[in-house]
Amino acid sequence: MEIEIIRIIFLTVVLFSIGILGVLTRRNIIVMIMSVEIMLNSVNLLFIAFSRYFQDLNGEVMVLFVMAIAAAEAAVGLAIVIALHRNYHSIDIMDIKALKE
Amino acid sequence: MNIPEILFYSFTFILVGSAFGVVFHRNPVKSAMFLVLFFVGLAAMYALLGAEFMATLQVLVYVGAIMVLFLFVIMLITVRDEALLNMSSNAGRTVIITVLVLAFSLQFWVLLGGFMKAKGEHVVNGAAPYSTEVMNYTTGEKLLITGNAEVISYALFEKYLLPFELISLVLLVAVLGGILLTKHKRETLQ
Amino acid sequence: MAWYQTEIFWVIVKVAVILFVILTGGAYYTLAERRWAAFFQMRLGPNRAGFWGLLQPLADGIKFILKMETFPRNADLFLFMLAPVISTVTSLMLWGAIPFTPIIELPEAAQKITGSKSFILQVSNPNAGVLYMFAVSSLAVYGILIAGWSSNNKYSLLASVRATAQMISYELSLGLSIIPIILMTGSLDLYTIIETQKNSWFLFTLPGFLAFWIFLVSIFAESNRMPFDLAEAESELIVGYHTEYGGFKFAFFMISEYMNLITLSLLAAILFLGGWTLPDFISSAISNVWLQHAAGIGLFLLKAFFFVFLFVWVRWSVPRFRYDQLMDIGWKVMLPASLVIVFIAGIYVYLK
Amino acid sequence: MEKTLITLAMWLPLAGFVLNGLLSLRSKTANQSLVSGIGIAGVLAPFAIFAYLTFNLDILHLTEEMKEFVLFSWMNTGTFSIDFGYRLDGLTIFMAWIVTGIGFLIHVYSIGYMYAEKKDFSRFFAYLNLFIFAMLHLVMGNNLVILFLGWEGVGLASYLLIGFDVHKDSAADAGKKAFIANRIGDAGFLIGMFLLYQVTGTLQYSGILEFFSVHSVAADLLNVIAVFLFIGAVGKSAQIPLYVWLPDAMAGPTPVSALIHAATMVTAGVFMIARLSPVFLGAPEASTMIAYIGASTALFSALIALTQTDIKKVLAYSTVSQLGYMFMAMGVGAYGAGMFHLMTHAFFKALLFLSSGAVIIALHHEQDMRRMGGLFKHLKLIAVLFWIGAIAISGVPGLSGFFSKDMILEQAYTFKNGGPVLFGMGLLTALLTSFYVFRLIFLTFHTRHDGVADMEHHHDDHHGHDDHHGVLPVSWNMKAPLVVLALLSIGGGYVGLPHLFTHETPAIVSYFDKVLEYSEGKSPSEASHEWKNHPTESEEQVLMGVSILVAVIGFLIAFLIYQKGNARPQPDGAARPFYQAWSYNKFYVDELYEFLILRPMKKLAEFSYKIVDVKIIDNTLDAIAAALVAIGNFFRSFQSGVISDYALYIFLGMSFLGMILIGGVI
Repeated sequence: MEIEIIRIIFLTVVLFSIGILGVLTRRNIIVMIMSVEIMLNSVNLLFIAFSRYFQDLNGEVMVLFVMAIAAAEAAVGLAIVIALHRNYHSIDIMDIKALKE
Repeated sequence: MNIPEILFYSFTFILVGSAFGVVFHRNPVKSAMFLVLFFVGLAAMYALLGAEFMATLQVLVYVGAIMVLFLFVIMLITVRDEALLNMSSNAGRTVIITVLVLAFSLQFWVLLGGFMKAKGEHVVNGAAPYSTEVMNYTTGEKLLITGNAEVISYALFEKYLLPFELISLVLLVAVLGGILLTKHKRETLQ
Repeated sequence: MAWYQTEIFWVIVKVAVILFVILTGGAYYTLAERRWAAFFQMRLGPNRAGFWGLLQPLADGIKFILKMETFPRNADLFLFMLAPVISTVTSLMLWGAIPFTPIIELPEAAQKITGSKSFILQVSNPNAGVLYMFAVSSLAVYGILIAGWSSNNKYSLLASVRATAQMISYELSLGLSIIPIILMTGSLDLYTIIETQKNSWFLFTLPGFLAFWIFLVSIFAESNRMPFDLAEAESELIVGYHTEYGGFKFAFFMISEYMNLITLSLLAAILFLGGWTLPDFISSAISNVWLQHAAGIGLFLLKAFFFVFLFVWVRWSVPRFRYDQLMDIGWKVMLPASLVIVFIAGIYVYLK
Repeated sequence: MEKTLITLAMWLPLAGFVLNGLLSLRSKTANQSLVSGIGIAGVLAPFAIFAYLTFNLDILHLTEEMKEFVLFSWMNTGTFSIDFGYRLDGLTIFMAWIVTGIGFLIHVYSIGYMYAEKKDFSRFFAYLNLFIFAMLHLVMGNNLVILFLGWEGVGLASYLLIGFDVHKDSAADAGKKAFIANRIGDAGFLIGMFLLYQVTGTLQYSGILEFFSVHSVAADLLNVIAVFLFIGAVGKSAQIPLYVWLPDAMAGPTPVSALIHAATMVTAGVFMIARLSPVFLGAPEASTMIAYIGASTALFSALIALTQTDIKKVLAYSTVSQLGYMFMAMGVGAYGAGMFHLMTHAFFKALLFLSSGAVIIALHHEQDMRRMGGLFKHLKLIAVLFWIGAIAISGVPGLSGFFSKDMILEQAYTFKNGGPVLFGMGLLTALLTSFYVFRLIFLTFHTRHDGVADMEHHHDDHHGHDDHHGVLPVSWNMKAPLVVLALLSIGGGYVGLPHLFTHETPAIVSYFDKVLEYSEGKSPSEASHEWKNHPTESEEQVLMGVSILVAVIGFLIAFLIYQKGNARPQPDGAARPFYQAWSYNKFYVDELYEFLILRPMKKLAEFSYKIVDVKIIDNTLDAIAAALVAIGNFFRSFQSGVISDYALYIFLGMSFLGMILIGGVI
């Protein structure tokens, strides 16, 4: 049951980059939020890997906190999406430009 | 190739593939399904690394709760809304950003490539359990605790008690925020 | 070491046995429900196929297989097919962690053949068994959600949304109703939980007794059974999220539902009624170890069978709730009540 | 104990202000006894406390630690820090006596006066208490910043009280005029304060005094500081050229004129000079200038007072004139004489003002002396008191004014830089003072012209159904303070019996020499010793004789013209000989100011509006704005409102940081 840590690091880098790609290229807000979740989880994976590597459970506790925060983030984020959809009748990021004003 | 490596690479394949699915699939529901697959694969990866408790929690929290919420919202909002199914940026922008992101990840390859060149030295041992010494407050004797969930719970309720409580507060606020944001303001007739 | 002495071989054997048992059990549960329903309604029920209608499930199965597979227009075919699979697979996965028997010391001869000293009818013992059960059962939501969405049918979608919301809501109180047991046991391991109840079922402790009723109501809601079968309210939503499903796809939903019921019955027996443990005064009366095991396992199945019967009994005795009532009960009664019970359990454990 | 008492004394008037202010908000017709009770308590309590302190402490022998105490640290910015604290020494207790004592008498008087005026009672008393609060801080503070705080506070109270009758435009305008004239002075005062801080590095009195007792500063520098500080005093104490606000300030109620514009606030400049005596004593040229400006003011305003017909205006110019005396005394280094005159002037001028107020009330708010006359038979007590005040101010021997004025004239005579000139101006002023004050008395009380009958006739014409015919009675609470002030006017001078009588330094002079001693054994008298000649005894006798003589001459002229000759002042529009016209029209100073200052200012304002603002500044700003808009438009293209773009910027920044990191590692 031994895996080289460098491979896990590279895996997390790839996953994180894919997440960034999703956030930057997609126009659907929900998919953007999902991409953010990918980014968060790639970091979680890194936490777990190093936690196991150093035999130090602080990393795992941190993952627990990240999960809780992610849950809160998802709840609020999706609530915002629903509110946006109600007001703009769209969840296309290109249609929601109130920041410009 | 031993069994953990085979498992590792297959999980890696699932993770990367499903991540790409999330990002590039045009239908948000399929994206969400890929994300579910991603989370399950990640849980498997956690289990492979020896963090079984976290793997269970990953499924419980992400798959069981968060993704259901996502699917709920997607299904309620984008019911057969074909206009929404094709919502990615124009091709030029996508290419530019892809190049940028590739360059970004290359940074890490360059950065990390220098370290840990030696093979088989820096390894994660999935089988090695955690252990921690705790004190039994009623008897005052010291116990050696092993096992994933136990050790984490001791850490959570002793070292990280304050953050733990604060996180619960954050969740409460998030619940209230979600309710407030989604609540319909109905015009009352006077 | 011979091939039949490897661990993997025995795991496969266990999986095969358990699969056979639960698939048959699920199938016969359908028959049993129909017979009992008839009994409650002073009818005979299916009794033509075989003695007492015992071949009826087989006939049903053949019929399901032979039926034409239909698909709704504009449905998402992949997800449409995936949904019943997810439902069934999650139901099957739940059985992997249930310990059907205690750890049995094998006699010398058997040890030589199998190559291991003890035997337990449990596919694997995950680190946190209870959490595993919950994690996997929470996956069952996807089957319903995807089925409703991919059917391209308003009623299906509504039903699946209803069912999902209901399951998520009651998962909370279900999870909280188990916390008193975890507090009293100090472990998430199902085997340990059973062992702890050797002389006193958790049903007969104060927090356990209180939590049991929460648990009972919650499993009815979890499994979308009467009086909480809002997802299938025929008068409102045709037959719910699997309206568009026919043939073998429907059979998958059907069987997964009944397998879920059996799983929950077993879980109830494990968590509150002591599983296969025998109290000391009984085990001391039985001298033979094998007889002891047989008695324990038999008792365990009997306890589970009681819940299996209870599901049907309640179904034909209690009317359906309205949806808002369902949500009110879930969030305003069950959740606060279970929180209070967790508190009581904390005090109980502290005082003990 | 003392600290608590002093703090209490300082803040009780504010409590009175707040209470009465709240009452005035609630209703305009608050319970009068309650309001006046609060108002009087707000000034009587500090008076009692200061009296207690005076009799229980040896004020003259307090150590430096006991003199000053700090309530709290007020502002603290780097090396500059100001504490909020008070100082108790001979000078401050002297001023506190005058402020609270006369303030108390005038409060009592105000009850009757304001009752007759039927104005909103509580607002008036609130303002009066605010004034007492500010004045006490001006006097008692332990540093110049608190003095400035009080300085501005009394300015505010003065503004509010001058414009007390908010319905009259003239009152409001007079208030504004006073405020603006004071601002000019304050600017100078602030500059003086800054310079002083530059020199001494502190604004605390103890620090300043200690600094000057140790260091000697170049006279040039001190001259500049003294001049700037004196500009402040010019504004506050109505000296040339900023005196114009004080006569207009008579638009306020008469008790206010008595308290603020005669007895206390306007003497703040004198007090400030005494307080900062080391600065002024180290600046002989500036002091000379002060003396000449004081003398000129005294003479100039006395000339104006000769022909005024408004009873309060005469007294106002008289006040300016007497303040000129005080500054003349300060300028020649006679600090004791100046403070002495401050005290006696407070007594008799308050008496004169309050008496005139009683006359005004009795005559239904008639202030014009041309409508008065023969009032003696109607207002016997008031007339007698008025006579006492007049004798006191004109310098007839035996009453307080004689002693202080004679001391100032003698000191001025001995001044080396043109002492006889100063003396001559002072003497002429004394003659004029005697003349106009007796003119006032004859016109008001004694001529055969019957003011009352005239007034009744007047009233019958215009207010047919006015119930109040004839002279209104003057209530006891107006009379009682007058009597007290009259006694003080008579007896107050005896603390400064002249050298000629006793062959000793006058008591009050030695008191202030002791109080204002700023380095070991260096009193104002000694510091200014070399500024002076030393008159022989015969010279002193001659000087005193001359000053008595001019007082009598002034009286006789007034008697001959107005009593025997029965002359009446002309109506406003009538033709006058040019010398009378000049005096009557106040030497056209207001018009001169209008021509010299206001017109150019208006022209300048017009120029800066039409040319500088519209053409230059606006166009420049428009150009800058256009440039900014262009830049903003460029950057706006980055702000698309699309979140992904913002996320891209974040990502780019992060990548940039990553590159730096890699650069650091490799």
